[in-house]
Amino acid sequence: MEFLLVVVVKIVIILAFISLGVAYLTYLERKVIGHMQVRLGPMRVGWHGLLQPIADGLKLVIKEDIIPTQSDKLMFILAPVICFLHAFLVYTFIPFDGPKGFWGYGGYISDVNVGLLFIVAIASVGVVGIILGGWASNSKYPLLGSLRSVAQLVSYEVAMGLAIMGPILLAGSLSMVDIVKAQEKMGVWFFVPQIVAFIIYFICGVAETNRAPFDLPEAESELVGGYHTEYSGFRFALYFLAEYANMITVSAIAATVFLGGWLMPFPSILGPYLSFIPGFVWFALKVFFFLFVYLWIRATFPRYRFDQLMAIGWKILLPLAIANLLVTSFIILYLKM
Amino acid sequence: MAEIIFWSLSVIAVIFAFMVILSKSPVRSAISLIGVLLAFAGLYLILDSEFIAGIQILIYIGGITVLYMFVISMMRFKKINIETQFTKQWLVAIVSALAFLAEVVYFALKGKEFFKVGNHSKLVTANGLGTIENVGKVLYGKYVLPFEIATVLLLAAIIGTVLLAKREKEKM
Amino acid sequence: MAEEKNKNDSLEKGKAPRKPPKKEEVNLYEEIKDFDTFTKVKEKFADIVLDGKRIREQHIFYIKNENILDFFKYLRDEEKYDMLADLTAIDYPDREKRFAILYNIYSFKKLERLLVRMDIADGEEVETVSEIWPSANWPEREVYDMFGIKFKNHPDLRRILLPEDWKTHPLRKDFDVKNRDQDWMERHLGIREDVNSGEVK
Amino acid sequence: MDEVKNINKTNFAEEFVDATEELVLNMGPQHPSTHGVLRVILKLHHEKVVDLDCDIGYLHRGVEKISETLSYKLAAPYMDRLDYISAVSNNLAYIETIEKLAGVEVPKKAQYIRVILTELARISSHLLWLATHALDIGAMTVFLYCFREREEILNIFEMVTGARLTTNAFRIGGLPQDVPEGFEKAVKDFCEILPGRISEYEALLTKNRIWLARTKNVGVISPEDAIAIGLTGPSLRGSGVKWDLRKAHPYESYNEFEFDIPTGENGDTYDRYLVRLEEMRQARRIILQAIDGIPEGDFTAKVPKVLKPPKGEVYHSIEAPKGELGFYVISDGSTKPYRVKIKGPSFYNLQALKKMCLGHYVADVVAIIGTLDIVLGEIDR
Repeated sequence: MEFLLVVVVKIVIILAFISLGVAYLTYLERKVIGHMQVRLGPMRVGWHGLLQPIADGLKLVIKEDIIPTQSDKLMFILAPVICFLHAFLVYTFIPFDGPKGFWGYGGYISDVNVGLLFIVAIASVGVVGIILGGWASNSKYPLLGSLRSVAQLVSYEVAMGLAIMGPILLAGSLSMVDIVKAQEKMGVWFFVPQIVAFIIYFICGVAETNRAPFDLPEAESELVGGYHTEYSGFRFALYFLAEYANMITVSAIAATVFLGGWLMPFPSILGPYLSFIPGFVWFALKVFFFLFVYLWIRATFPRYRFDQLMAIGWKILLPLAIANLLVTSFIILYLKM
Repeated sequence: MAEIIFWSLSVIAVIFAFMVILSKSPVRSAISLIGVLLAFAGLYLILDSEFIAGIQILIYIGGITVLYMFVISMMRFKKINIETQFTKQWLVAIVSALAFLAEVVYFALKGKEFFKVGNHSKLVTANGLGTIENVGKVLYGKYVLPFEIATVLLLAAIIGTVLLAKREKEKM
Repeated sequence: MAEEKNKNDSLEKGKAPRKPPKKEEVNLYEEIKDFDTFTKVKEKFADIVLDGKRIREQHIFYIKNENILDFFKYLRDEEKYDMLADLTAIDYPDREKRFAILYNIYSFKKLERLLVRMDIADGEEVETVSEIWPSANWPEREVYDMFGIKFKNHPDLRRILLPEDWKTHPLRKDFDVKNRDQDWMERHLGIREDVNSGEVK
Repeated sequence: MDEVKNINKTNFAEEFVDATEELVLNMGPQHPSTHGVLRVILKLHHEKVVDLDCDIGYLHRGVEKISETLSYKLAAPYMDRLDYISAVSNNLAYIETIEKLAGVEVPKKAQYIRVILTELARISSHLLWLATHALDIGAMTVFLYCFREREEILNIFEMVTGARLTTNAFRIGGLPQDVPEGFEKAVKDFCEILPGRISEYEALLTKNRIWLARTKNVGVISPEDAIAIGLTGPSLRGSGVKWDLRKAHPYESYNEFEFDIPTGENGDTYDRYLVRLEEMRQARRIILQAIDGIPEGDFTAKVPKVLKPPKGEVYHSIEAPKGELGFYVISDGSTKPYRVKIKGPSFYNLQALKKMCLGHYVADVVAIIGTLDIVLGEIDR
């Protein structure tokens, strides 16, 4: 019974934390990009606009909920829910802290022996919500957006999956916790031996979350809003939250698989001084780093065209990922022999 | 506990399966299919086959069903007209469905005599039928030849599709 | 009105600026002298080219609406007037030939601009020059839209600025607010306007 | 084009659309990247453009008709509203046409200040173009950087004319008043910061792989085609035609300044981008020469209060930021023009859209609309 209680409490804490994190990620985005563009970003609601995300959320909730008359209503309602659900379901498998973290209760909701596979699998179901939304709107811009989106996500999923195979081979496990432990044991984070996979993974991750410069499914200058053009009010908010939750997911996986999750950097040097800092702080810092890179990229780069995006995915990233996988497995085989 | 989950998942799977056939909109059918596949993934999980469950979701939902939906949304049907069929296909369908049902009932009652489950129980109990190690060992050990043949078949299919698509493009 | 009043005021105050020279007497139109193209064209297309004038260093040819395609082809190919910079029409309701069409062509080789003016009657059709200069496509549509002049063989003669089901031609001199397309306004905007009082119903 | 016509009538939802064949997509008049109220009807095969039709006229205000009812002087402010991004250039073109018609000599000092203001307007227009063009392609930071510099120019306009956007900066015969104190310093300060800022944009774009991929070989138009379709301005120079009205037919005092005409080679979007960037630098060069050489003298010529130009007709054009902006004015000897025809560069440049877009992707349509630098106020008049 205690086990169940602990799990429920953890779910509540993590859900609350992630929801807040997603909301404040929008704030972070506006602030960071604002300062990069020599302006201030939100300043009015609260101190330095700190309450802006809450105001935005409230606004979206009380907005009129429009369902286009020609749409497939049930599917139209279902689509953002699917997207949102799968974006948040993934956090079940992400270790925010080690097994001893969270005051001994374990810094994760569950540690499955194929955790990483589940994360990738569940994330891939989120696509259904996007294509469903585009289709159910019964409008052309959303349709084009959703078709683009599916083509993009399916193609980059392949390269992404192959890229994380490298660290999996090194760790010998698909469990997220085991992967971090393997990095601890090895004494070096996996982004060093797997630098190619790391770069491929992050590029694919940016593409997977439909962010600049791969934000084609929602390229506002071409497709107005892409698959969520017809959505308004809270349904739009669900899509929005799902996108930002996915950003955090991708960053969290990158932090776990390549940057040693909750581990402290340079434990031999810093260990004696910084051991009081709990693991999830390190984890949060690493996630924050990736999120910052996301925003940085968005402020810097123009957008790719669709065919160019596909060419990068299939012609550059995929062969590179396969080559990386082959080389890694040969080296491991050699070392084992 | 496991029994309750098993039965509820089975019922969900059957309900969704009916919805796949009965719904008028192809997209709704596809969504129902996702429900069926998810229920199956759950069934795999209670068999301690996490890997198979994950693959089920990744390949069948994330890959194949999404492709179905891709094609369906490309063809924008207004509504599929439910017209009286004159081909009498429903007769054949009912007959074959009844035959299949009879088969299932028969094996459910007498199945144990044909498939000796006991022989495989070692695998199930040891560390799960569907763990990565076991799947890998079986796939690259005992069944390596069929596996390789299947991959060649798939490769041939891919090449064939590309060729067909390309020829059509040239015609344009 | 306001200006006339101002003028009167300043006259009364006795501070009137020196009277402007009588502008009516100034004739801006000069005869063309030493313009190679004109002499050639005059020779070759004697039946089309009626006259040529020079105004503020700018040459204007006056032509008849006959066989103009050959004339323009000659200008483009032999005289290298390779761009049609503008095409428009002018409405003179009192004249016998009501409209004038003005072609504004430019030569990149000679850095020279040429205006060609052609008078046509109401209802008379004009051969399109969009075959010779593709840039004439839209201006011809605009002239059709604004003046109701039809262009023969135009690839796509539709209204361009006004709605497709609009009826009147607003740049004609006899068009004003009172005879705009009331039906259209009612159908599309739901406004019924009383023409005389200006009341909106 | 029949399909295009029909899309007004058919209801998309009831129509059986097989997206694997052709899809008619209506872009605008309310669309984030049609730069105003342009409506483009695209026929797509997958995402490739098979056919295209522009529907314009949503901003038609009848400026030509209005100016027939106003006196020569009163019509001038209307012309600011054509290309509202570089109102000064419009004003200059109209005023110069009337001056040419009435035979007014403008004093040198006024000419120099006119040159400074129009070149500032050119920079401001190009900045806004770069901002929106980059935003269309997805580079949102350049957008805000460009607006920062444009703000400086608008401040200068405000200082001289009292208005920021539709300035009505000039009068027939010269300027409404002498430039205020501090004008020279403000202009010089701006010229000081401009080159650094331009290289800032270039750092973000010029060698950026994505920018190159999106603009190179997109919307290519050969010089012959460009001339035939009536392209003018930077869009024409991007194709390699070295033609600038400021050099070909110098007006104001442009023959007294040294500047180069940048041209492109391939006639693609990237070349037009480079041409416009270089034009900003050249405009700065002209401004610096002019501001140092403002002669002493009157800021306006003597013009009668009631202007009655002699009977006649005049076409005069200037090199506006977007191309050849011309006015054709007929006078019947009265106080009002008999006919005013505005030759806006955007109207002709937009015609090239179809030629440049066919065979490209939807995303390129956006880039090409951006590279043509159109303003709907000028197209619809």
